[in-house]
Amino acid sequence: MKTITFSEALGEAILEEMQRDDTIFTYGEDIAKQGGIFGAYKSLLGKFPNRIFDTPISEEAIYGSALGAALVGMRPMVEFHFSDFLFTGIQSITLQIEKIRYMTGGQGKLHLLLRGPDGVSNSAAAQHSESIETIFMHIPGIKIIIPSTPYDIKGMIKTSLRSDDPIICFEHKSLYSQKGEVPEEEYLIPLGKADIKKEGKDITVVTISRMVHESLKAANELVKDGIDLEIIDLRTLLPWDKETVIKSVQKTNRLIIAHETWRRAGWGAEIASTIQEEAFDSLDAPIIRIGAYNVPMPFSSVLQNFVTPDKQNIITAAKKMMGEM
Amino acid sequence: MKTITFSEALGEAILEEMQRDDTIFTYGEDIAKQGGIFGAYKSLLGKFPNRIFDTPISEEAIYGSALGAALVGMRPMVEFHFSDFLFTGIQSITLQIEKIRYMTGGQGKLHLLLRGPDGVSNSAAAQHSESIETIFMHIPGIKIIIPSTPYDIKGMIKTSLRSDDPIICFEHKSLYSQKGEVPEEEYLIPLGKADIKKEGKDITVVTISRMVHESLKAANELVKDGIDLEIIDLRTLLPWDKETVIKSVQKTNRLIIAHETWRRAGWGAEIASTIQEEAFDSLDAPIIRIGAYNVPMPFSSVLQNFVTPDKQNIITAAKKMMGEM
Amino acid sequence: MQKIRKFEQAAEQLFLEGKLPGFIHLYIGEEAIAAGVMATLNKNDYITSTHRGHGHMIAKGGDINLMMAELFGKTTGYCKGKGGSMHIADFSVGVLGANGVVGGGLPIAIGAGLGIKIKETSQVAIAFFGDGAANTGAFHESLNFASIFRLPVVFINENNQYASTAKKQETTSVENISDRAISYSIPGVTIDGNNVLAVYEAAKEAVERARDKGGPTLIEAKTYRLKGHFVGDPTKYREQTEVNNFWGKEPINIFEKQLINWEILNQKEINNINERLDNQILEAIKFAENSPEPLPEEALTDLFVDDTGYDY
Amino acid sequence: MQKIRKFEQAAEQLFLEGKLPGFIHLYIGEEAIAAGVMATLNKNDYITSTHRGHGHMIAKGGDINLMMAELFGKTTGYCKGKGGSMHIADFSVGVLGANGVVGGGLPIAIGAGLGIKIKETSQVAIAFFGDGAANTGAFHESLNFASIFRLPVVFINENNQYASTAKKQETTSVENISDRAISYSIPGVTIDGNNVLAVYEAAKEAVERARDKGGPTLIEAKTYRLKGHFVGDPTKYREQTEVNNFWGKEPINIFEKQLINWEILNQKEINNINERLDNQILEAIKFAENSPEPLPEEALTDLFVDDTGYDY
Ligand SMILES: Cc1ncc(C[n+]2csc(CCOP(=O)(O)OP(=O)(O)O)c2C)c(N)n1
Ligand SMILES: Cc1ncc(C[n+]2csc(CCOP(=O)(O)OP(=O)(O)O)c2C)c(N)n1
Ligand SMILES: [Mg+2]
Ligand SMILES: [Mg+2]
Repeated sequence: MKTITFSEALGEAILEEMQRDDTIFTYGEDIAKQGGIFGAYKSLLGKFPNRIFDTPISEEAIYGSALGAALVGMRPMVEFHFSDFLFTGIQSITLQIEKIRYMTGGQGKLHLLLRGPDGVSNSAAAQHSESIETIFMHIPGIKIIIPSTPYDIKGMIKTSLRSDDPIICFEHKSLYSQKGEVPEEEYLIPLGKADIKKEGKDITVVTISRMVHESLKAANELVKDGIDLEIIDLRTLLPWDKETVIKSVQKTNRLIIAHETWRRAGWGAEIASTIQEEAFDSLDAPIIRIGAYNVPMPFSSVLQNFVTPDKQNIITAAKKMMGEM
Repeated sequence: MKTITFSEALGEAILEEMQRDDTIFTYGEDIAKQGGIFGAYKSLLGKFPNRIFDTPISEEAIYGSALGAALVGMRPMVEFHFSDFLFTGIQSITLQIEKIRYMTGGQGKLHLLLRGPDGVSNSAAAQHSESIETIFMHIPGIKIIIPSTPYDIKGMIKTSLRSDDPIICFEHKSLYSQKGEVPEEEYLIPLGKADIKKEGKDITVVTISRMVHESLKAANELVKDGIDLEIIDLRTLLPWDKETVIKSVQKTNRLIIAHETWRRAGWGAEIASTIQEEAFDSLDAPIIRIGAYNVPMPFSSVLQNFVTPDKQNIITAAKKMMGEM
Repeated sequence: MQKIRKFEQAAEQLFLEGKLPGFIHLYIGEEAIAAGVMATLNKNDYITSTHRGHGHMIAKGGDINLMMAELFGKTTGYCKGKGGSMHIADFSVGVLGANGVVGGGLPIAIGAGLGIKIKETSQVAIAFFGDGAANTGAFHESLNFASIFRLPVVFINENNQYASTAKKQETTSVENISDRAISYSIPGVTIDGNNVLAVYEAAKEAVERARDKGGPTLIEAKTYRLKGHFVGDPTKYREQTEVNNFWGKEPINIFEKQLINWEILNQKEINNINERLDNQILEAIKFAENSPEPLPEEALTDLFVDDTGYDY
Repeated sequence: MQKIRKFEQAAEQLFLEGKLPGFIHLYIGEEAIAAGVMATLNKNDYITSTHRGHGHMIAKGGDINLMMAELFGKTTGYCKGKGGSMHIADFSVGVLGANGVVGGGLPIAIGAGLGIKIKETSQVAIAFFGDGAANTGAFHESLNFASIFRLPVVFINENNQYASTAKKQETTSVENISDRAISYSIPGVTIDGNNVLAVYEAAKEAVERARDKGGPTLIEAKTYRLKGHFVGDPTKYREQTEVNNFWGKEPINIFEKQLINWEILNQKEINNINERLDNQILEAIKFAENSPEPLPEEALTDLFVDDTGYDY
């Protein structure tokens, strides 16, 4: 085992897979010259000059070209710079990448990976802070991974670069510099499998990304209140691991879903609705969803912190759920 | 009262408001010369030559220009042609229209209306059949209206053209030719108020658009099974009328949510989650959500009909809910 | 060309008889473009097509039985009934899909070009798109992108003078769409799109340049959409005299006359070809009509290669 | 110009001291463009700005106290702390917003132009955008749209030779961005963006044309981004010698020398101006520092004019 950052783990995954498979190539804005805004491309600096390059600011062309390249047999990996800018080229994803295999009756394999940073960080304000994974959960046709640790990102990116389906990966900005243990030897993490980051008996918390860490902090603090959280990191949002969640809820009889994206019509609603449908009788209390207030992300850190959920929201929800407030 | 089509009612609303307020103007693709694909602009043919015109196929410019025009004091109404093509210009909506008032601390009034057809109809296939209202429910900053009858569209479009907030209106393709009663005299319908299209005591059905009519058909057929549906047409999806829904659920103790858009992470999940949070103890059974299968819309009518929800799904769900299946 | 024409006439008739669902956009009058361009390509070259894509498919070597079955929404169709007219594709002959999104094929074509460049094969990718599509953001981004990376892509603008109800000059701020090549420092040329030989010559030059790593070319082929935007279009936005005038310039008749003049074919041979084609079309219709409808549950396949855990 | 420079220097320093959150993109070296263009406008004319927008605000008559307070995220700021550097706006002086989306302001500007045209006033709308933005779909769609409707819009391309880490020629397939005007049949001109008088002349001509219903113009103002893309940018993608070279061509020094040569101002007067400006900046910082932080709950206001029934 070694201890490396999330960025480094991501870089290792990309490097190893590019060495293994020369159909993989990667491009986007501002990635080649400085090693990527968040350092993920540092390990590639100087390597594969034809297989890593910067593009014009042309998101519709960038995302759409990934589809074309996949159709001719390549495995493109595209960085979307900031998840917000998915919107400037999103037709290439929602109308093309997500539909073409189905529309053509299963012709072709869309082995392509879109990845990049999302989430709230340091007063980046409304156009640079969004988490929009829910959109891709709603519109069918692309798988979604959202790893929260160096170990997970490395194993899941490697798996994704070998998948024959299109995948989008969201990496929370605050995670890149976080450290964690990663094995020396090669490993892969299968998509669609949640990871129980902490076992517990009182309340199941279903979460991803930065909120996994907030949940762990909350769990720590709740010990002194005698509340024992079970924290499930979905890791793959589509398809999400329903079995693991249901099993946990059958044990704890209580469910909190915590995500950073807007609470209203966020993916937490999908989990909540599904669980009340399929495990109605296991629930001792209403499912609580935690998400951002339904406003664009404000600039001031006072406002940003108010709008963005964190461990405190989980603590409050857990206490309320256990009847302690 | 007169009996006119949904298209005609829409046309009347536009005509009356454009006559009343000369800051209203309207543009889009293929609207001016033939009276609009679905006839909504027929009543405007020859009138207001400077205030109704066709544009190039440039959706990002079209939607974004509505914002600019609103900021200089006009009231633009833009047709988005097919809801699918919102994606080719969606950054102008999600990153600009939905955010600019908030980001600027409340400067300006964004009196603009985006409207157009959505939904499944006649084998239009995957790129011409979507309902994507959920995206706008999730991302804060635009109000959503989805009227289901000539009476509602007229009254709500008129209100919308007087509103100071940005509004998006989805009109299901199958509704345009449907007829209904509309008063001779002027009327307005407030946004945010649901309409109980049918009272009933056994199950509350929350729905919109084409599915209102499917729900009414289902209610008719369920009479013989002794099941009495209460059908709530939300009409405004954002903000949605929570009070009316909760009151109904407190009476019926059962809730079905029926929409045409994809079931997974569709807005039905938001309603279901909210109701189980706020009226947990009123629920005698798990809330059932009805929506399309989670695939792109296929072409063949056999496949399309299978994927698209209709009255039969509601009948089946209602019977299951009442323990009859 | 004639095969395309006859396919389209059959499709039109079948649609008007109520046998075909959905939208059908006919390529009648524009056949010389697909025919001329495709004659310069190999089977392993790629194209991206448009909502008006039957002609591209046929010229690139698509099977009209499978096409017709798809128009009928049958399970034997190219897309097993999932795509229909606007989404026909045959990746095996290099057709990376018709496209219901105006401009939607352009980014895909440059992606194919990017893949070719990195694989270092000598293939090319062709993007077909309409005059209306030349006003989309996708057009601009794709041409700039292709130029910057000198991709082996040829952009074929089918300027049929209308974007549904809109006349080209009402929505397009440049006289010749090929003039926009200047914005990307690539060659741009306008040709008579109703002259199949002119199309062939221009496409050949561009395709060779692309194969020789000379980068992209923008070709504007001027033509005319002889039919409505889609079958059933009331077409109130143009005069019938204009349409009649262009029927006098339609490509097949012109080319037939040339072939006869140059004594390459005689009228009898042409009649034989026509007869053979008529039979092929009848065969295709029979194939389609006799094919089974898909089973409802087939709607829940073909989304992913691996759909383990996916909830439909 | 000098006011912009001093504001930017202060912002840079405050950021490096850790007093300002978020991203700051400095306009240092590009001041002549905002100053030259804005000198041709009236207060009721409109502009749309970019992520590098402080200069535009100041030149259009924005209040630096409110700007500085916004950079600090204070409740007295232009956006009550909700926007920050990248979203500063003052609709009352015609600034329809900075924009964090590259190319995002272009469609807004043509919309302002459309509104003006329909209202039949003689206002104009100016869209500022960078060289990188000239490769976005929004650029193409907006210029075509403005040309087709002959909108009173002037497009000012601030070609500072970089789009964050990318050199202009690596991502932009045309020598002069103004050459792209041909694609829209509008006048296009490239000028020295470091020469405030040249900017003024070109802008004046274009603005007058726009007011006279002569339609849009594309002006490319060549300049250089003397600082990193944002404050804190390690700037590994260019040589320091290149930067030093351009410091020798920066606009303020050039213009000051001209003013002295032409005896319009003497050094003492210049010193007085500088002193006055320094004081204003100090005032602005003091205003900002002494202003209160927003209350957390204020996050739940300003989304809609009427938020009845809306669940935050
Ligand atoms: C992005 C998008 N916007 C609008 C439409 C609706 N639409 C379908 S075809 C068409 C006109 C296309 O014109 P052109 O590109 O010239 O192709 P043509 O139909 O003439 O072959 C329009 C507006 C669409 N399909 N996609
Ligand atoms: C649509 C979009 N894509 C990417 C970015 C990230 N980004 C911010 S500024 C910038 C470079 C912009 O270059 P240019 O237009 O030349 O403006 P400059 O910064 O040089 O003033 C990029 C890529 C963005 N903000 N928006
Ligand atoms: Mg056309
Ligand atoms: Mg620049």
